[in-house]
Amino acid sequence: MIQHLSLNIEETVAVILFGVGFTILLLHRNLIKKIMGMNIMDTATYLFLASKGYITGRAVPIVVDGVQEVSAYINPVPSGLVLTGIVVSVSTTALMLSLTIRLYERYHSLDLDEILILAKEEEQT
Amino acid sequence: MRLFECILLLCLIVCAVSVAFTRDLLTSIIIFMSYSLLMCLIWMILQSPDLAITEAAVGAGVTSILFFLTLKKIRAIRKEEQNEQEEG
Amino acid sequence: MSFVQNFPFFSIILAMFSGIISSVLSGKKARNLSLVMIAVTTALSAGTLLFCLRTGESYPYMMGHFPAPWGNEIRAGILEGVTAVFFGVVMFLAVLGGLDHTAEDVEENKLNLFYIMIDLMLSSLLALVYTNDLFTAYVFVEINTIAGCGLIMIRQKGRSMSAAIRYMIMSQLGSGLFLIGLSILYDITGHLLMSPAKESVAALAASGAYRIPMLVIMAVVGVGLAIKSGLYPFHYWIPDTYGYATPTASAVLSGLVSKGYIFLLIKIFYRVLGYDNLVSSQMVNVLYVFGITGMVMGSLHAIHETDTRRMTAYSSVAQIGYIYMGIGLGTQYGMVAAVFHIFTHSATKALLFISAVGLYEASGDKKDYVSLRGAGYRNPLAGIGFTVGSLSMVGFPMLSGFISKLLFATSALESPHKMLPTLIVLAVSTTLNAVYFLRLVITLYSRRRPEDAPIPEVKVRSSWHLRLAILCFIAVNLVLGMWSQPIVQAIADGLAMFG
Amino acid sequence: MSRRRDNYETSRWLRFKKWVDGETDPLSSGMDAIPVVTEGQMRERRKNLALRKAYDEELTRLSAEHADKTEIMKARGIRNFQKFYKVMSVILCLAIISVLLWTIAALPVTGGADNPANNEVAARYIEKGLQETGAVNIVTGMILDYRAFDTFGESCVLFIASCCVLVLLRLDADSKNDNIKKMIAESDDRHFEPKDDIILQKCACVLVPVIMIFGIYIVLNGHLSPGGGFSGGAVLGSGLILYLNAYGYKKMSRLFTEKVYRRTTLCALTFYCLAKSYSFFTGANHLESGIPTGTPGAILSSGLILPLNICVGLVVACTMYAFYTLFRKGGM
Repeated sequence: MIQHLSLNIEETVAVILFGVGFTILLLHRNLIKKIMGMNIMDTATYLFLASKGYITGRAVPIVVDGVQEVSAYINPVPSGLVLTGIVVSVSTTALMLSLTIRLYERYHSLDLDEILILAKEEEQT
Repeated sequence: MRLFECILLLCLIVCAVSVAFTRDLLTSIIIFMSYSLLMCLIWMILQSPDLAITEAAVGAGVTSILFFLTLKKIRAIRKEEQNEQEEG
Repeated sequence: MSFVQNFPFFSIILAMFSGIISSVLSGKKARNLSLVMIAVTTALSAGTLLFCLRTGESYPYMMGHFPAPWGNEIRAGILEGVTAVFFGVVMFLAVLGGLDHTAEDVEENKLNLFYIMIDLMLSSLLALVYTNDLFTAYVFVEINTIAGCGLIMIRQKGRSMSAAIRYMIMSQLGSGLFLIGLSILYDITGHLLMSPAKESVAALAASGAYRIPMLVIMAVVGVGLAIKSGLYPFHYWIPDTYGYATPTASAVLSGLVSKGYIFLLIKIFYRVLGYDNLVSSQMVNVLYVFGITGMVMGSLHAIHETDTRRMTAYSSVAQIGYIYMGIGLGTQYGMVAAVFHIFTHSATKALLFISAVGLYEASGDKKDYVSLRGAGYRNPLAGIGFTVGSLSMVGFPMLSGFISKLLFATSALESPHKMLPTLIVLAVSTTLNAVYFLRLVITLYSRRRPEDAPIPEVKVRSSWHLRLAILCFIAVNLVLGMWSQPIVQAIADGLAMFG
Repeated sequence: MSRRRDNYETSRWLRFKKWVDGETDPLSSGMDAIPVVTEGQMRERRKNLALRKAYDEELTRLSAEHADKTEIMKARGIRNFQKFYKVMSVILCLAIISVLLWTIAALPVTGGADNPANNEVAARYIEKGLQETGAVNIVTGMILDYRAFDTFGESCVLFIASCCVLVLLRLDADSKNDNIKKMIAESDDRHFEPKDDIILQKCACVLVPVIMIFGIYIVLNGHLSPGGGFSGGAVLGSGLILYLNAYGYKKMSRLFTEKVYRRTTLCALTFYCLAKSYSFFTGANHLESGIPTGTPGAILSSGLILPLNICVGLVVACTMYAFYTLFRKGGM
């Protein structure tokens, strides 16, 4: 297993990053850290996906000198998917950061648990 | 090349973990920015320059700017509150 | 190719286009455009449904000039048609019923943004219903999530914003898991379109290769979408989200958004992973256990609540448990029951949220039990609507809830190992439902006491759209309850086409 | 004759009746009144929270100094809870990582040419992509022609995210609410920094044109070289942001206002939507689209890809700039 993992080093790293990001997103209390965790998780998934398209010894999928052999280029599909994914991740980041600003304006805290408690108390008034 | 890649990947993990454990928000944002730049290099190695350009412009550029702005906004709010407390 | 076959594509693009146009319109115009668009979209979906019923088979529709494994594709069949029509109707009535409250809760010059979110929400739901491509599904799941978050936080109160960020965090966890499952699937099959991917998966299952990755894909995709739809252990975001949004948003979120994800999950199970593989890998049993736990625990939480909207939200947790239990039964008939319950629940829950609005109007905008006492007399139609919804949730004959419970019970009889627990949990859950819903109904129709807070003892007439929406929702419930046979038949045919 | 119950006050029936009337909660007995919290108390609580935080920080500092930190830790229940949080997070992290590692140990090796992912789909994109889409950059050809529906969805994601940010952060100047007016006055955070910084302005003078030209180059050459609408648009947006930072809102408002933003986004997205609808419609009905692909490699080639790249570039540049200004001062 270890040997296989050392061959799949990009995936291994991607998976470790995914775990780290997932945990930060789920269990860190600071909202900004949570958002960073989300970003780490997303980029880890993209690294995983992009490494699936890589083929050793082949070139960028941009046609040069009219060469159109399959054996010349790497798989272009994952790159395209990741490109789409990056846009999605920057959109959600912007949205969550603006929510964070509004919540901080209101409750003067970045701690999600604290915000939830304060919001509950505010509702009861 | 392979060794270089391994070093970069190791740096990625170090960055991600230190984002989780840094106390100061500004520091962790800067670490996160360097994480994006490392990712950009890795995508160059994986033969995807499209992704590298996008990551450099978006991940290291726009996303980091948004994080900095949020932090700045939060500090401004904090400062105002302190001023009010001193007055009151 | 007949012109009718273009209708699914037209409905998706129309919804998106009206969202884009709304960005420069005033709030009122955006509202009217949105209502017209939803009506037209529903009519188009109905056209698709009729076409599919007449030909009796589903058809793929190329998005672009390239056929199946290369280009994007959507696919329309009977089940897709029924679901799209149903989603359109519920969306229309929810928007119509909440018009006044939307205008109150949303700042005036941001009203058009609210309707942009409604439009894009509908387009993403339709795309989730029709899509035949996994990555398209991911992109539209994201649109759905962001639009849902927008709908929650558009009422800029502290509680709804904290609910929105919680919703966003949970949804991002779900999306991340879904995407990693998708990547693994792409790695071992090399396809993103559902039909070719299914062939590869079948070949892999026959040869026995990549057994571990297949198992992990099932788990990860299942858990990801379960988090997003709010299955029991992952339900923490639901009460705040449904409880503090504006009424239209509550109705849409509880009735449609979570159902869109469940529909996608069913679709992936049938079209990609293969339902037989799921049954043989014991994955369905996990969903089954989560489902029955949710059925009981959601109801227990609901009894605990004093705020009626949070109570209704917790009852959603229980009802989503029902749906996952149906999926988890592992039989064709259980799946039919689950799909039928998707319809039942979205019609009933939307009815409850919308008619509750009328009751709050009559009680000085208070939402707890004490203030609602006697509200059924003050706003009779809303009271009737809420009563019908509650009875349907409990499973009163002639209403839709009864039929879905009947379907669950009969399908449980087919699977010998799960028969006893299913029946017991159904009985327990029905009793609990009855306890908290009938309690509220009794409250609505009991006389006020002198010591209660003074609320003007006058009858309130809600605006005509609210009344119309409540009447239509009651009608939808009755139709689902009394003419269920053709719908169940259509669902069974549609599921057969899925495979 | 039944025995007379004199403990009616505590009987189950009364409790049930009370619960039906919504007065008590059956599961948590004894809570009959909701505590009322006033604005003053809210403030007090916030202050308490702040104090507690300061106290916590003090504790951490102290505990770092003293060797016997365990005793201080034990004194605070919250500390334990935080510890529990940390332990949980590490366990969860390890669990996810190990499950996924177990999975990828069974996956095909990276970089192999015979992996299942490198099948006929990728082969066709490479072999026929140039002829079918006219784009030299196969990735661009793929996302804007073969899989264009995804990409359209992606620009809708960006659009709806910018709408959400508008909802949250836009402060309207013509609002009647005094509170909002106060917020507008407060949110102009340029009070805090030096204005008209000469070094920044000179640098921007040199850099902004270069950045802009580079961004335009990336957008226009999306089908020929790496890049495309999205990355180019982000570069353009950052150029605008730099200009704004150097010269201030006043100069910027001559060039770029909210009206411009709305119109550009609307036009670009409408064009995108219509063009792609046309192409989907003709494709599905097996009609000729009639859009020439041109000679591969020329700047004016590859059919709809170039105009679509321009549209995406405009939308992205405007959205990035809009994000910046909205975060900064709640308006454009």
